[in-house]
Amino acid sequence: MAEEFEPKIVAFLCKWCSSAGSDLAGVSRMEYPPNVVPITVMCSGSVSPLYIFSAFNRGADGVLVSGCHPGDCHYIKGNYYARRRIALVKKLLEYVGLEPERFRMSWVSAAEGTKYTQIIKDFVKEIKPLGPQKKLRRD
Amino acid sequence: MEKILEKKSLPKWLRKLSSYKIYAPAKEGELWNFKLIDNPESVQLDFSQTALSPKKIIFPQREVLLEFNSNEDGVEVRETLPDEKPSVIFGVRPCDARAIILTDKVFSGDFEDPYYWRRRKSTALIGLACTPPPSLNCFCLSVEGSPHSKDGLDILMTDLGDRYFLESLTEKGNELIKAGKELFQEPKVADKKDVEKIWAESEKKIKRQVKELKKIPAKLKGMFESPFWDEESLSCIRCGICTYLCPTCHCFDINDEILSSSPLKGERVRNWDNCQFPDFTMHSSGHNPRPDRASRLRQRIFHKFQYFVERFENYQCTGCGRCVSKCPVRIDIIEVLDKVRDYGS
Amino acid sequence: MKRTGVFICHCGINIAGTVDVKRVASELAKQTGVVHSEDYVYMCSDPGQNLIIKAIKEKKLDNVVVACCSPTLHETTFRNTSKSGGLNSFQCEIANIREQCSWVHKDMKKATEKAIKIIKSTVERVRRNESLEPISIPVTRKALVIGGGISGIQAALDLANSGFEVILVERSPSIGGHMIQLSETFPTLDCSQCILTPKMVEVSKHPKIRLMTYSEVQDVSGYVGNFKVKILKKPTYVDPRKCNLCDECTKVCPILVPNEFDIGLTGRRAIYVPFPQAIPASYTLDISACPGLLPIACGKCFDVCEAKAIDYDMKPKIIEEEVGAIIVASGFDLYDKQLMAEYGYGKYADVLDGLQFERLCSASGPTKGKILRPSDKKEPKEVVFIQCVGSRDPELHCAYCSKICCMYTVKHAMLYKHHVHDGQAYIFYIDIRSGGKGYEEFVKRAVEEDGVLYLRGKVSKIFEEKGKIKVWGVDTLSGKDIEIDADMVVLAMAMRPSKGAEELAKKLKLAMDKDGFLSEAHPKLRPVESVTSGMFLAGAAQAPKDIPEAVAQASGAAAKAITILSQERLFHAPTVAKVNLNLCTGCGMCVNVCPYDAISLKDGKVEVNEVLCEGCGTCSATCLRAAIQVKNLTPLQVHEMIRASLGG
Amino acid sequence: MVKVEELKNEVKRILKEGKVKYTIGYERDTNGLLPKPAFIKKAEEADKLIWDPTCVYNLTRFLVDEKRKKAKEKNPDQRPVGLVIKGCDSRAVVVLLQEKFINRGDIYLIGVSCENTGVVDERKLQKKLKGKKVEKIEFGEKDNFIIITSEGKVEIPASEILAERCLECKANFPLISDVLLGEKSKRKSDNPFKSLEKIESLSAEERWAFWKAELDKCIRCYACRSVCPMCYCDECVVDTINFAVTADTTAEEKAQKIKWLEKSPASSENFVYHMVRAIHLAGRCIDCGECERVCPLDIPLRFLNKYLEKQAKELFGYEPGSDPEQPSLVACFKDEDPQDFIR
Repeated sequence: MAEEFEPKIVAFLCKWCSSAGSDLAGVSRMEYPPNVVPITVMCSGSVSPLYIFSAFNRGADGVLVSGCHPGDCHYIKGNYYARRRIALVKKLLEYVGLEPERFRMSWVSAAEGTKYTQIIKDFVKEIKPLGPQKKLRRD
Repeated sequence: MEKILEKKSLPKWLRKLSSYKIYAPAKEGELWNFKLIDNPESVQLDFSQTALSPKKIIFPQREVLLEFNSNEDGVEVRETLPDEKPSVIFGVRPCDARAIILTDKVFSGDFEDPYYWRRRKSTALIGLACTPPPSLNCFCLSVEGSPHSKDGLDILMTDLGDRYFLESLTEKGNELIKAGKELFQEPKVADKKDVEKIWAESEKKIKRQVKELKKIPAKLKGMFESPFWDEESLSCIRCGICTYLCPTCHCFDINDEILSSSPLKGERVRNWDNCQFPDFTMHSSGHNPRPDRASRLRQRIFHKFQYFVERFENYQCTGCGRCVSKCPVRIDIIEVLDKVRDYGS
Repeated sequence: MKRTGVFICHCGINIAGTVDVKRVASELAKQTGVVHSEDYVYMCSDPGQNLIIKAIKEKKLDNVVVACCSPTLHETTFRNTSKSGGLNSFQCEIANIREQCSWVHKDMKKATEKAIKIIKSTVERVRRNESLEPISIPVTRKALVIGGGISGIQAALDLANSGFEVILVERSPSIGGHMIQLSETFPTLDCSQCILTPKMVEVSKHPKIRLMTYSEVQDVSGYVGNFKVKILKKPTYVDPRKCNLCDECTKVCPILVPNEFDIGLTGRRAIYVPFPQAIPASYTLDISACPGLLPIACGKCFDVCEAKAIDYDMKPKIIEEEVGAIIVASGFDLYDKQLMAEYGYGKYADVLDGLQFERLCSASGPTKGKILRPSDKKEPKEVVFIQCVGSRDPELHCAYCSKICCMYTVKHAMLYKHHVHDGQAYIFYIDIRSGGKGYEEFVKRAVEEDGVLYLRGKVSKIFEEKGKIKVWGVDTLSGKDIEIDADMVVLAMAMRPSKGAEELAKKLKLAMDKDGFLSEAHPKLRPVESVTSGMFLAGAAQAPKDIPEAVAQASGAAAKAITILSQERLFHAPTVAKVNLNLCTGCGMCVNVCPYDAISLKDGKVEVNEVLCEGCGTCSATCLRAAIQVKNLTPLQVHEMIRASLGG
Repeated sequence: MVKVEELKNEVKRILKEGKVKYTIGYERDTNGLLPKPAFIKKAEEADKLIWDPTCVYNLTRFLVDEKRKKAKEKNPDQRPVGLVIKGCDSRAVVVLLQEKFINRGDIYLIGVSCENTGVVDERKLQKKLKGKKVEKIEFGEKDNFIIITSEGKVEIPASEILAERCLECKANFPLISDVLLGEKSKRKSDNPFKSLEKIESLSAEERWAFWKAELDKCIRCYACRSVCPMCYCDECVVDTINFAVTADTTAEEKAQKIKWLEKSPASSENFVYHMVRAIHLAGRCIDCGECERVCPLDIPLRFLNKYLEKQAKELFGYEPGSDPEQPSLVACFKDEDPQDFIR
């Protein structure tokens, strides 16, 4: 029988909160699905819309951008700019017909290993039923 | 061979051609474009001018030349040729058909382009005389063409209201007619008279023309350095409309599209390119031999009315007028040529 | 083609337990550009590190990827290793396959696949890394301390005694802050002035300290190690060098205004010395009170001054200084009395705030240490103390606890009893917070030895009736209504950031919390550092504190400042933003978004101040033309990482 | 009502007085109905200028060429360029000022009011009077157009052939100008985003189908980019090679060119191109509709930019082209920016 569909997900994690949060999840030996490959960036504010489009173009079934909670940004306000930019990207992706579940943004602090774990679990669970992302993928 | 076909029998004929891929103009929104036809009933030939010429069928915008991928014993390369299933393009305008002959010249010579010729040889062109001329900017008469030119066609059809007058011009054409022979009748003398009349009328309806085009090639020779091009190109926005819509433009660019870098997997593809894009002639050194709009407009005119003439003894323009109608800033090749002719005199 | 070496750590079974390290090593060996790929049980061990050094030399590696634990742990280790191998330390990147892979997955096959992707993407990144050297900045080995209260004084002295020059700026005419107004301090009841004045004198005499009173910081620019500050020196109109403190001027001055030092319990002249032990001990002419500096209008002081010390033409001066570190100790003020009308403050002369009561108790105070009612100078027999006035009241006033009120109220009650043995002290409280050395005992003592009466509950109404101040309240323990005919009421007012703190924070680009106190860089681990590197916080400017805490933080801040001042040069991460001038159109969007004002427009293009830039990359995501990018995490690198992460 | 004579005289004046180096306006094209950009250098040439409902072009686009040209010249003529602008065009000028691409002093703005109507959509016009050869179109007294065809004069309600964007116009007279011809008309569309409803009402899958069908048509002639006054980058994400190359550009830097998308007009690549363009125009597109007008395959590109314009308004209260002093949409934020989408 055919193997179950395993979504390919790219996660852009800010170094100081979300990546640290996912480290904490590791240190606490929490378990979550291995579908997500993290790319650590300095700040969620540095995530260009191009990164997101490119990930989908290169065949990502889902993309996650995660940064510090408002007010906690290591760079004072980078995540506020990210919030605005990403909101527009999300709207645009949905407007051209991409399933909303496929693109997600979250705030994960360095102390929120549990939250990170939960986000990944939910994200993978939500994407699986959608099957592979073919709309924006080159092939 | 000359035949008459009732309009209502056209679909029946198309059905007989089931062994062919059939392309015909189809309407999307306000635009006409050549599409692969699955339902013959849907074919109507009362179109004006297709946005893109049938060039895109024989010389597609994207063509995969070969595929490559790395495996245990190095890199493996596979040639990818288009399939040879014969196809028919219905409703080719005479100007677009003449354009294909010009493109043939480019893809032959020292090197016969296999990808081009595979499609070209397996494709029959069924023309439709322009009665009346489909565009305000038609000027085929000025460039050795006509609304009922037979060049490059396998069959020329002329609309006689409820019937078509067909003239088969090649063996390919004869076969296509044979495939549905019971549907055709022999034309009467009157029919042929009507055809002559309609053709003459439509010629009269062509309003636009370039006078004494013959003078242009020689005249251009002396104008390479002229400030004229700066003036004419002032409003050019360096887009690719004039060239991509042109039935005779044939420039391309070859790129490797990498799907995966390790293990290596990808395709080498050929895409349309055009001389109006700044990066067309850009060198990696940073030097660009055609750095500005003036030199690019000049290139377009020179190529069509100077270089091509010297090389192939034809103008590389068939007067379809697409570049005039669709130019975002209405740079008008007819006007430019007129000015060239009168320049300095 | 760059030559990359990949080193996969087993971390015992921490990684090898869930990731097939052998398979990873062989897969990576196939990666284009990877010329060396090996695994080892503990890469961070000496033998492990030696493997890396050996490979760098033998295989002529251009760069290195170590696949192991989180970069927060061993990035430095392996960058140094690579350095010893002869590479630039930025030619080494860490692939985190432990915290972000082996520890969070069980399925070995899938975990291995993921590890491979993580490492491949790191390879793609490191291959495009620039070799960089840390940016070195010279340090101005001099400090600025803002605020001359106990915190500022302590910080200044610690710095100066460590051999660094200090500029101590105080807004008012004398240093000493609020501590100098206190009579005794809890829990030891030693005399506040007696323990503070020696420090004040030390400040004034210290060769390394430049004291600037009656001055304000006007502008701060620059960055850690190299701040430029503008200080406004307000004119005192009295030349301290000429003045012989004969006090003739105050005698003739016709103007009487409330005395800040006694919080309006006494008056002072327009020309005055704030208090006897003031440092500097010199006169200040308060122009807000003086009849317009016009000899015609008045000029009496000028006439009587034989020393000719008075100079009406004295002008404000702007002093420019360069310092390497800044300590902010701008202190606190009491909650605005206007907002406390409900407790009759400012309406009834005998409703006082804590500081006023300190003055009443103080030997140097208006009543020479006798506790007398301001209204009729009679000795109050019944005194009601009310805690949490304006504190812990999110609806109407401050949500936070002012922390010291519990203790100083006990002290007040106790002092009162020591002055008025037959008097009765009542304390209305919500609860008593007496955490601190000897604090709880102090409270006990007040109750047991001095019979202070604690009433748990809030006061509902205060009003005057027949020379008494009626206090209505509820004892929430007994549930009984309480009515006290008090002779005096003392309000333990909330602590607020001092007036002008907000303005100062703006000048220094410091963050403030929702209550207006200055924000520390990290609530737990960096409590004395501000968000701006090179600026530190001390005392009540950061949060309500008592004296020992303020002093401790001041010394902490001084020590932190010294970590900078003790350096010849500072080093700054070189992974900063870089502009491609060919692409920049000077739209200035990056200038707007930069959190550090590190980007500026210069003739139609932007330029980056590498010392200010922290490399967050917000500029590069904002730029529409890819004209600005952060070194070693460029869009090209991320693009390649995305591709590798997706197995492409 | 704008009198063409006033326009001509103003242009003559500023040229005679040497106020401007040249003026960009509209003239008739060779077919005698539609206009084309006119670059007027001498006062006497000003007589060929026209102003009527066919003048759709956003001429601010040509300030980009002007700037590039000026950058190349040794000692360039520093005088401003005269520019005829409509309401929508003036918003483009505002954005260019906002992004410091031009200085106010570089331009002399001759504002023309679109009266109470706007400009015509060439496609609608042809459809409306199929066959008939139109000779001239004029603004009518009320909200109508007077059309002179081979068969005579017809009056039709402007709304029938108005360009889509004009039906949703915010202010059909220039916000900034050095001279304003015609009245500041009051017409203001009640719902500037009405045209989007049709697409917004579709399901995700229907929207996907819609955009796929449209963007698959794209032949990547880049006319949409080339005609856009905001697409003034020296190097575009779709370019195959670095343009911004100078003598000191290293091989390293040249190799830095990222292939975010392929040249192939495949569905996926076309989506990247058009999405990048849309997101880069968010808060900058002022809806002059030029991209849609020039598209040779009738792709409704305006709906992409218009949608993000709507989001900017609804999410962040941001209106592009309204204030040269305000920071760009994505170069600022508010603490209360919506974040309900963040989970």
